[in-house]
Amino acid sequence: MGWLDANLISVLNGFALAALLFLIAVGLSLVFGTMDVLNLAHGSLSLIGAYLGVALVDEDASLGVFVLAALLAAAVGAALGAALAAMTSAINDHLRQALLTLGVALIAADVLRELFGSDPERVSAPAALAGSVDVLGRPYPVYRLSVVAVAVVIGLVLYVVLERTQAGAIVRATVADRGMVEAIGIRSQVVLLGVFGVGAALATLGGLLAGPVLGARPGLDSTVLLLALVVVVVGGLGSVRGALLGALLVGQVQTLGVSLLPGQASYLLFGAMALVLLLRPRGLLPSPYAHAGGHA
Amino acid sequence: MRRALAPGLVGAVVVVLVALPLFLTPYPISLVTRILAFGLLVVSVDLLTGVTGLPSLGQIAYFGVGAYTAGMVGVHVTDNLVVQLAAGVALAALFALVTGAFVVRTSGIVFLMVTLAVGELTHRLADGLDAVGGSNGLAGIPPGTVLPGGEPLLIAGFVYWWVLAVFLLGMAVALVVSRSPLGRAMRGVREAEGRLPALGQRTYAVKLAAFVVAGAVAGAAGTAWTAQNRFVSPGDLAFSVSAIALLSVVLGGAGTLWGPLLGAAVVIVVRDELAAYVAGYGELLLGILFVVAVYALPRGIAGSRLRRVPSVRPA
Amino acid sequence: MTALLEVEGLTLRYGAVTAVDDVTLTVAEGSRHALIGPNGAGKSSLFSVLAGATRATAGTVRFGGDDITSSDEVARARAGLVRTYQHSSLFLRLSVLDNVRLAVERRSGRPLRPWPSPRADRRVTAAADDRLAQVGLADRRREPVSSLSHGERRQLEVALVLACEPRLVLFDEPTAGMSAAETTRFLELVEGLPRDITTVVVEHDLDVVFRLADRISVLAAGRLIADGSPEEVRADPAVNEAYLGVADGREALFTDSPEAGRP
Amino acid sequence: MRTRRLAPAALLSTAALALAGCGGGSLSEDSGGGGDDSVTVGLVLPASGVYEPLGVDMTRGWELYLEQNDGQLGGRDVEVVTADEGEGPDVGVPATTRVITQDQADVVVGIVNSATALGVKEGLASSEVPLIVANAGADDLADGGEWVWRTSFTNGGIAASLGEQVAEDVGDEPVYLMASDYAAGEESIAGFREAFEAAGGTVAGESLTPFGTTSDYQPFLTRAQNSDAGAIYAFYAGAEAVSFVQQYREFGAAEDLPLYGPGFLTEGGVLEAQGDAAEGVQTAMHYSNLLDTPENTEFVDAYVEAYDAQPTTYAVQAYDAAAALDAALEVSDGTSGADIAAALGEVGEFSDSPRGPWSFDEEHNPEQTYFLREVEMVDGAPGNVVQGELN
Repeated sequence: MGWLDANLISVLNGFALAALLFLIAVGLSLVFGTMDVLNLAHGSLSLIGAYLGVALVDEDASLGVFVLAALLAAAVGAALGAALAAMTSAINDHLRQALLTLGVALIAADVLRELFGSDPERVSAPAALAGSVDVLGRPYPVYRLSVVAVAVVIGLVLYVVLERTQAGAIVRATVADRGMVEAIGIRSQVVLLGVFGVGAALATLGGLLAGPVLGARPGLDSTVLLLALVVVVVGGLGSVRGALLGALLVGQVQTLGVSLLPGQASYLLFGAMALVLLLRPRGLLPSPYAHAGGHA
Repeated sequence: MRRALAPGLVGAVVVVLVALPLFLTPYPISLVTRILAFGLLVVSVDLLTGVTGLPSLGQIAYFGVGAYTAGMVGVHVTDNLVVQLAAGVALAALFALVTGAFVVRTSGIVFLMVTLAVGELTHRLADGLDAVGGSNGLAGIPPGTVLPGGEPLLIAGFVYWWVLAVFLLGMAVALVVSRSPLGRAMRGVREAEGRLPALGQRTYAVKLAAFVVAGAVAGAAGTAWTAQNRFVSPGDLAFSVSAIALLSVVLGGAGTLWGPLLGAAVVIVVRDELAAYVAGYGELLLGILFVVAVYALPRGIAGSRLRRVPSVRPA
Repeated sequence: MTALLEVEGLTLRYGAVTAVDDVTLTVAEGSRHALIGPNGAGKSSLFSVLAGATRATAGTVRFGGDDITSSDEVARARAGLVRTYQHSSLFLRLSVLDNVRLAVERRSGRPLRPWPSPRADRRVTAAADDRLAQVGLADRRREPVSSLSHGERRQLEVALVLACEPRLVLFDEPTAGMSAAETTRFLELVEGLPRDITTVVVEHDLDVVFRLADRISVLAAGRLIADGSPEEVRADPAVNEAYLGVADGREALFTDSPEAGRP
Repeated sequence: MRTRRLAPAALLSTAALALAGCGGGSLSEDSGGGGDDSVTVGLVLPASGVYEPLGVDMTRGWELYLEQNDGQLGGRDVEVVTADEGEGPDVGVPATTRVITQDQADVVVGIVNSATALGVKEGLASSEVPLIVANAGADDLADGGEWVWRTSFTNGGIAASLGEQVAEDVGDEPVYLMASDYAAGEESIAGFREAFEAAGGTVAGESLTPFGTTSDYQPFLTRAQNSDAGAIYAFYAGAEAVSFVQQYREFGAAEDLPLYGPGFLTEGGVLEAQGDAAEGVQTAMHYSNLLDTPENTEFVDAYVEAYDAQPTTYAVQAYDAAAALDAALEVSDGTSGADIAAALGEVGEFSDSPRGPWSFDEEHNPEQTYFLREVEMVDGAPGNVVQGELN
């Protein structure tokens, strides 16, 4: 069997992982870019999404039920995002934001453990997308292929909204210079609330969509948070394209990289991140609008 | 500005600390021992984060090098704690020099993430290296002695005194450095990194020097940890420990050295002691503590006598 | 009089934009030199290249006879070519005294010594206090910089620069944002500098320029269009035209807004 | 300013005074309890972190035994002090230190994590407090030393029990080995490999998969599929086991590579979460709640009645730890740690354990029967149906 045949499935799977990582991480990146808030409760938002999947989607759920659950997850995420925006709005210092949002994350973790128990839970894919199809002569889960499609659609929508609409222009301007946007009479608080809401909604939605792949369990929140941080920092904070590139890179490192260098698997992720950051401290594709992302 | 704590007060605190084993039973004394070792790690994080303005999630790596070195020296070479301390500090400082040469080229969030990577890679290395016990940790470390051929320290109070000595030494180094020209330059980096070159000062040198000093202090903390537990495991190097250490700094009041120390004490007492009364909810308590602290203690436990400076963004 | 700073054929391009175009000029030792020009003339770019913050695309810079074209900011500062900042860039949460001590230590102490030394520290403190007295901030020495007024911060900038024992100081729009009283005090301060310190001022306020300078270089569209004594420059028709494009230039020269001039 | 500067001293001295209320001092040898006729047991089990589900099961097993024996062990009153073992030694070691110094426990029972168990081993020995390990499986944890006894298993032991069976099942085909990349995984692979190769089996390849990132096993499953293996042997537990078995099914490995492994792969809550994805997985374990013996039926009934849940192997290990302590205290001269440790050496066989008869071997590990179990749907839910004995 040729190298390509042997590894193509890993490459494909890398895209599926990248799709999930992108959905979860892009909100973290936008919130940092616009609000200058490093939200360490971002992973908890995703875990809440996953547990919503546990509660709402059972084994033979129809696609409709799954979509409804996804919409509900997004709505819950938006509400939680707004709450987080309100909590962090008065706090400018990154370290105190970290203290606050990590505190929230610790509380959320224990609340979720009370509600759903500490056993790992499986989130079912909708019946229509369960099972596998043959890709290159090997079975591949249909659900993972659908996740890629969903991520592409959401990514395109985000891109169009940010680059081609008035609202997007305001968000971009806020990334570049918050003071200036206020000066021209736009209440940046509203923009920030909106961005935090959307970012959090994407995180919960991503969490729910990731459910059938990653499951739902205590501790998944910090795993996801770390991965999302790696994705956005590698990609470049505050940029949608950066988050996408970061997700693609991390996805491939975790599948193709692991498959090529199995002995070094444990070191690949952080090794890759350290390397990228030492060569390009602002990430691979820093936001063209963002101020220097370096300050704490 | 930051005036020295009154010498009399420092003296009184030291006397109380030295006298503790006379009236505390073994368990509380082991708790204070743990607070001192962890506190010294937190002080090293504060040297970078609070004093130099470089938020670090990686001091656990140098703590780990110190802890594992002390353990390996204990198992294979000598049970002498002074030798273990010297070896641990030397290797930790060396490791800090080698890694710092790359790491200190960054700052801000990127520094945070690069140090996180260093910490995690060290953690995984400890987990994978069978020579240091792998994921089961390094066990079988003999009780240490202070003088060559002396009695091994088995009793909690004596172990405490050794850890206290290491702690006071580390704390003295941190205080001395923070009051030296280097300390002033470190605060200069924190306040306006871009301004120093115009004064003819390379910030790289300042940051690297700070990084090595902080690494050495973290290494000392690691040897103290090993002296107490006589066991090191990769779990001691986990990301969560780094995060808690960094947040102890914020909780205590970054840049003050003694504030973060109190932060560390509060965190350990809340997570390990109060949590014993509500088993399994230690992290919940910690979370509540963090959230409340952000609003109730906007400048950390240490407070701050400075007027709040409006944060100025670099243009 | 000998030349301290010699700029030859200096050019700075950003892609297709030429910010500084083949500038050649000389700053004499001990002179009070000013660099002026209308909006977008390239003053800030030239300043940035001279300070070593930006690398020139072409040309050479010599300082005290040495080629410093490829020296960075740190090396230039150590050689005695020191700049101020347009927006105060000070160590806000450090005391006024500590700000100056940072500079003194770099110059005459051991800036990375990791332990205090009472004798050396006393010497550094005394030198720093001298600088503070020189700029009139002696009574604020214990205050954090964040509690100083705008004008006081500019005074402190000067103290910092002096502590570097410069041979040449580059002032970047030093009076921008100052009240009239603050400007007056500041001008007295600069005028009081010893003559062995050469100064180059980039400034919008022409009243300031004509009061301070004994020699003026005028930039327009990146090129040097005039270079001479204040009288010569004032009379130069090319300068008036460059500033205005109309007959009477003086009005516009005075109403220039300080902010708009930056690229 | 004055008051603020005093804050640290004030805090410290208050703390010191408060703690001083405990009296004593810590400059003398501490012999640890043992004075009276009642026994203090330090029960150290995870109440937080990834091992919490095991902690819940084990606490139940322990409490059930005590309840069935009126709160007495060996005819003596038992005081149980609990401590949260947490996820790793960073929490577990200090927790254990507390129960032996502060609470003066005469014996420590529990410990899920091997690193934690190894971390407390020395301290317990120097305090002369015996440790009854009710889960941690590190091979050399119990080595016949005076103070460590184990009622659970060794990683290598369980793995080895499968060797001959798998060799027989696969015939000429080799087996691909996979395990989580930490000590237990390595021990498990080593134990299996030795027994399997001794029985004539060959190994196609081996992958140690990293911890705690995405739990994505596709690259490794693909390697196994691309090899010439006829079966997979895998060591996973907890959430990793859930993801692994699910992906084993999704990526089609289940179609032609039968899956074998130690029973943690399909135990308790893990099996519930895996659902029908686990069907057909064959595991080795020293217990199954579906074991058809009178002792087990009685135990399961009592357990279900008390907790409305099926017992797991973890619960039985803790139940048997209580039984072992019961038997030891029955023959013990006193209640000091040394007395209990000596008595543990004289307890003989436990004939009415839910897992079947077992006894301590000379290394103080359980000498017990391992069962081959296969996941089948029983009354609509997956269960570990016992296929036979391994040995």
